[in-house]
Amino acid sequence: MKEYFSNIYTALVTIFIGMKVTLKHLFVPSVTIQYPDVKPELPERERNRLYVNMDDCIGCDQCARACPVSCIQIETTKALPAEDLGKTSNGKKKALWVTGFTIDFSKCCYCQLCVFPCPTDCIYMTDVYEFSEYQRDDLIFDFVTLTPEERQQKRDNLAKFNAEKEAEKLKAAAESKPKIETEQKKDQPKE
Amino acid sequence: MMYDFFVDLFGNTVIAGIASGILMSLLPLFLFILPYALFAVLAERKVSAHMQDRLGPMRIGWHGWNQTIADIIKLIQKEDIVASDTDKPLFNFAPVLVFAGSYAAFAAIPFSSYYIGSEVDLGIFYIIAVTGLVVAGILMAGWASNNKYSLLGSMRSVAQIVSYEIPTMLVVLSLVMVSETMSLHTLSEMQTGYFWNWYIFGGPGFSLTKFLLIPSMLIGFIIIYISTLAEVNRVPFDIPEAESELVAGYHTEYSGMKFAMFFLAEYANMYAVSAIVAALFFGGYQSPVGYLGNLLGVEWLIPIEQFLWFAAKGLFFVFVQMWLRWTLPRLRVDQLMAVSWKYLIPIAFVNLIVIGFITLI
Amino acid sequence: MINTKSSAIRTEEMVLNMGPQHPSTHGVLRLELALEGEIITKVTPHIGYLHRCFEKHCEAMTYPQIVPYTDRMDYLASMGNELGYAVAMEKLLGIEVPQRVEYIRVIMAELQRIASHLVALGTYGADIGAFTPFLYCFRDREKILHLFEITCGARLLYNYIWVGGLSHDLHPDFVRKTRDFIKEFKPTIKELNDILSYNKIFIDRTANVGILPVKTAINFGVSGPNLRASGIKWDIRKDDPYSVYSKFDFDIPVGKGTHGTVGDSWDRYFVRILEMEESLKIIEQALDQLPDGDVQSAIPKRIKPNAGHVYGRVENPRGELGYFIISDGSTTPYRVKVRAPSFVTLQILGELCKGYMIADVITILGSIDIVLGEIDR
Amino acid sequence: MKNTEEILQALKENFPDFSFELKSDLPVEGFIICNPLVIDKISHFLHDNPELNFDSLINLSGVDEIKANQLSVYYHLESTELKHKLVLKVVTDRNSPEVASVTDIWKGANWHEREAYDMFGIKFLNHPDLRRILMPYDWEAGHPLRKDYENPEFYQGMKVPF
Repeated sequence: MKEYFSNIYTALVTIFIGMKVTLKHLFVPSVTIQYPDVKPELPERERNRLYVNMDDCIGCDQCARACPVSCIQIETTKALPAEDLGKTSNGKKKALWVTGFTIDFSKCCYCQLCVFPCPTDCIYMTDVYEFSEYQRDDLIFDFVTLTPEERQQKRDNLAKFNAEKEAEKLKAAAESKPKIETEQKKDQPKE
Repeated sequence: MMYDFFVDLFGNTVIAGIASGILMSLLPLFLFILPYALFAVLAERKVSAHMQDRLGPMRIGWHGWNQTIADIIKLIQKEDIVASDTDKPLFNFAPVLVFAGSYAAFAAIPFSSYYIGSEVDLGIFYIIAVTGLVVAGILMAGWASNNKYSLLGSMRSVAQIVSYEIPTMLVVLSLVMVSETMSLHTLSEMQTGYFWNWYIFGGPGFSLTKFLLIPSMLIGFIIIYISTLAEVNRVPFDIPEAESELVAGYHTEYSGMKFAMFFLAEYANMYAVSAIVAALFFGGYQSPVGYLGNLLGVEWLIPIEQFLWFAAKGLFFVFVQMWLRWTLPRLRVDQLMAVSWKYLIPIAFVNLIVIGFITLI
Repeated sequence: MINTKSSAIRTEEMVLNMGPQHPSTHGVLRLELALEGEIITKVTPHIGYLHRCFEKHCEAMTYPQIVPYTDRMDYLASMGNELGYAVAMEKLLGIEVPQRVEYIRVIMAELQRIASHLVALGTYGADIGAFTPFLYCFRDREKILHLFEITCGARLLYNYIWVGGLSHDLHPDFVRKTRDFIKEFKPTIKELNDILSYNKIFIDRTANVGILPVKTAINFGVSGPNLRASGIKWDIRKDDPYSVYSKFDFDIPVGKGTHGTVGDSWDRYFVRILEMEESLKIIEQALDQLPDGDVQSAIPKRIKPNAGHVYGRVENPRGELGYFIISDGSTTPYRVKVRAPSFVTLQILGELCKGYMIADVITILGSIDIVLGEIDR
Repeated sequence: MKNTEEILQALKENFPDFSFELKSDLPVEGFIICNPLVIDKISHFLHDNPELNFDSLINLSGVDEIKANQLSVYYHLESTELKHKLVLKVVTDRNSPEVASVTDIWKGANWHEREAYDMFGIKFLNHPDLRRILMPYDWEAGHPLRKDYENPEFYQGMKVPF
C-alpha cells in the first residue's frame, strides 16, 4: 500500500520536474539558425570542396597517389626543351604541361590526404560546401586552364618532338652503332 | 433564430428545418474546427520547437503562420495511395468515421450561452457515446490496412480507449451527482459568477459541502485529465501510434487527404476533451472575473466574451497536452493498462463514493 | 515477463519484420520477431545491409589511406576508431609518439566519447517516446563537433589522428573553447537527469527490462558501458592502459541496480551519463597538463612495417574496439580484422529480448547502443 | 597472470597427445599453433581451468594464407579476472577448411565464426547456425576475403560492379 502511494507521488513529482524543464526552455532563445538565409561562420580549417591552383601545379601526381578513393585524375604532357613554363610561387621549376586534372567530387571523401603531400601547396580545401548538381557527371570538375585545343596541341607537339627525336635516333643509329636508350615514359613525373 | 429566418425565406417549415439544421451543423466546422485545427497544428510545432530550443517553421509567412495551410494544400494534391491488399471499403470509410466521431462531439459542446450546436439534455452522455465511434474507425483502419504494425496499433488503441472510458465516466458520474444535471449547458450556467463558483473549487454557493468537495474535485480533475489524454492517444499514452515502435500505428498505410483526416480528427479530439474538462470543472464559457459587457451595459458583447473565454480555457488545456507530449516518454502497453485499472479506476471509484457521501450531507 | 503458455485459446505465432527501414533500429538492421500477441518468443537479427567491405578495401590501400576509412565504421565515434588504428599501428611499428600528441589524442577521444554518449542517450529517450531530450543532447553534441571542426576542419569524419601523430596541431582557441564547453555542459547533465533519467515513466520503462547478468555478458564478449552496467569494473583505459590514460585520475562507473536489477536497461543508460562526467574530469586534467611540442615529428615518411601481426585495442564509447593487423612487409596490410564492439554486443539481443514485449525490444536495442556502420563495416 | 610460455606448458601437460607450437619470432605477439579439430577441447580447458580462466573471447579472425595454400584462424583470448591474454592460431587446408567451433564455450564466438565462414569459407564443425552473415544469404560467388576471390558479373540479375 505504501508503494502504491509512493508510486503516485513520484510519478506526479517527476512529471512536474520534467515539465518545469521544458517550460523553462520555452523561453530560452533558440540555438538554431535559419540556414539558407543565415549561414554559419566556418572555421578557417574548414574542409570542403577542393580547389587546385593550376598556376602552381607541377603535375607531380602525388595528390592522386595519396587519395584513398582515387578521385583525382591527372594527365601530364612533357614540355618541349624550348618551352619555358616558368616557376611556381615557391620557386619550383615546372617541366610538364598539365593537360588533364579532374576531381570527381561524387567520390571525394574530403579526407584532406591529398593536400599534405603537395610540394607547391597548390591543392587545398576551400569552404565552399554548396555545390550539388542534378547530374553526377557535373560533379567531375576540370581544373585545367588550357583550352581543349591547347591541350591537344601540347600532346601533338610532344608526339611530333618524340617522332623527330626517334627519327634522328634512327638516323644516328643507322650511321653509327646502335645505342641502347630507354624512352622516358610520358606520364611519369620527376620527383 | 436561424430557423425563423428560413421560415420567412421559404415559407415552409420542413425545408426551413432541414436548411437551418444543415447550416447550424456546418457552422461549427467552418467557424471553429477548421481554423482551430490549422492553428493547433502550427501551435504544436511551434510549442515543441521552442521547448527544444528550435524555431520551428519559419519560412511561410511571418514565423511560418501559413505553414499548415501550405501543408493542407500539399496533402490535398497528394496521390491517394491504396495498397493492393487492403480491404478497400473499410479502408476508405475508416478516416471518415474517425473524423465524424470527433466532429459530432462538437454538436453538444456549449461554446457560449447563445451558441450551442444541439442543446440535448444528455449532453455529456451524448459526447462520450459519440466519441466511441472513433474506436470503431481506428479498428477499421488498422484491420483494413492489412499491415501488422497497423493491426497492433489499432488493437492497442481499442484496448486503451475502452479502458480509459471507465475512469472518465466515473468522474463524469460524480460531477453529475453533485450538479444533478447531464446537460453541459445547464452545468455551465450553474458555474456562473466568479471563479470560486467553478466545480474545481467545489461548485456554486457557500456551504460546508463546497469546501469538503474541493479535494475530491481536484482528484477528479486530475483523473479525467489523464484519462482523456489517453482517449485522444496523446503522450504519454500514444502507444497506438508510437512512432518508435509501430512506425505510425493504425495510420501507417494512409497518405494524402485520408491521413489528413486522421490528423484533423486527432486535433479536433484534443479540443473536444479539453472543452469537456473546461465545461465540467472550469465553468465552461463563464468568465472567472465578470463580463465587460455587463460593465459597459453592452448586451451583445457577452456571448462574444463567453466564446473567447471558452476558447481560451480549451486552448490552455490543449497547450498543456502539448507541453506534456514534449516532456514525457511513453508508457508500455501493459503499464498503460495498469495505470487505468490499478490506479485511475480505484481512485475514481473511491472518489465517487466520497463525493456521494458529501452530497448526502 | 508474462506467461503465455497457460492460455487455453489456440493462438498463432506472428512474424513481424522490424526494419531494415524502421525509426528505431538505429540504422539498417532487420529484426525478425516471432510474436505471441505482443510477447516476443524469438528475435533473429539480420545484418549486412551496410556492408562496405572495409576489410577487403584495407588489403588494397596503403597504411595512411586506411585512416579515413576507419572513420566510417563507428561514425559516431570516429576519433576513437582512428585512435584504435593508430595505437595498433604504433605497436606494430614500435614508434614512440610525442607527449603532446598523446594528450591531444586523449582529449579528442574523451570529447568524442561524450558526443557519442549524447547521441546514445538522446536517441534512447526518443526511442522511449521523449523527443525533447534528444534535441537537447544534439544541441550539446553540436558544440563538441564545433570543437572538432575548428581543430581539423571536419565535423564527423576527421582523418585527424594519424599513425605517429596528428594532422593538425590544436587551434589557438581550442583550449579556451573546450573549457567554456565543460562549464556549459555540466548543468545540462543535471537537466537531462531531471527531464529523463529520474522520470517515473522512464524508470518504469527501463528498470528491470533486459537484464544482462555479468557472467553472460563476459561469455558473449560484451564490453564497454554495457559490460560495466552489469556490475564489473572492466575498462581498457584502466586494465590495459594505452596512450597516456594511466596519468589521469578517474573512476569507472558501474551499474548498481538503483531502480531494479543490476544490468538492466536503466543501468546501461545511467552508466553512460556517469561516464560523461568522468570524461569531463579527464579532459580537464589533460588540458591542465597539456605539454608543448611538435605534433608531426614522429609521423613516418613511409609506413612499411616488418612482417608480423598485432592486436591493438582501445576503449571506444561502445566498448572494446580492436584492430588485428597482419603485415607481410609491404606498404599495404595483408589482413585487417576489426573487432567491432557493436558486432559482438548485438548477439545478446536475442538472449535479452525473450519474454518481453515489442516496446521492450526497442528499449533493449536502444540501451545496448549499437551503430550499424560498425557492425557491418 | 601468466605469460604465453607458462600457458603452453600447462597445455602440454594436459594434452600430451596434441601438438602445440609456440611461435614468437614475429613481432609483436607470440602465439600458439594448435590442431584445428581439437580447438574446442583446448578451449574448454582454457576456459574452465581456474588458473587460466580465459572467460572471454575477444576476437576471432580468419586469415587466408594463400602462399602456403592454407586458411588460418586466430583466437584472441583474455581473462577478465586474471588479466592475461593469449593468442591461439589454427591452420587448416585451403580446399576443405574445417575447424571445430568454440561457440559452446564462448557464445560470443557465434557471429565471429559466421563471419569467418562468410568471408573465407571456413566450416566450423558443430556450429549451431552456420549461415552467411554480412553477405546476402544467397551469395553464390564464393567467399570475398579470400585472396583469389573475383567479383561476379551479376547477382540476382543485378550488375555487381555498378
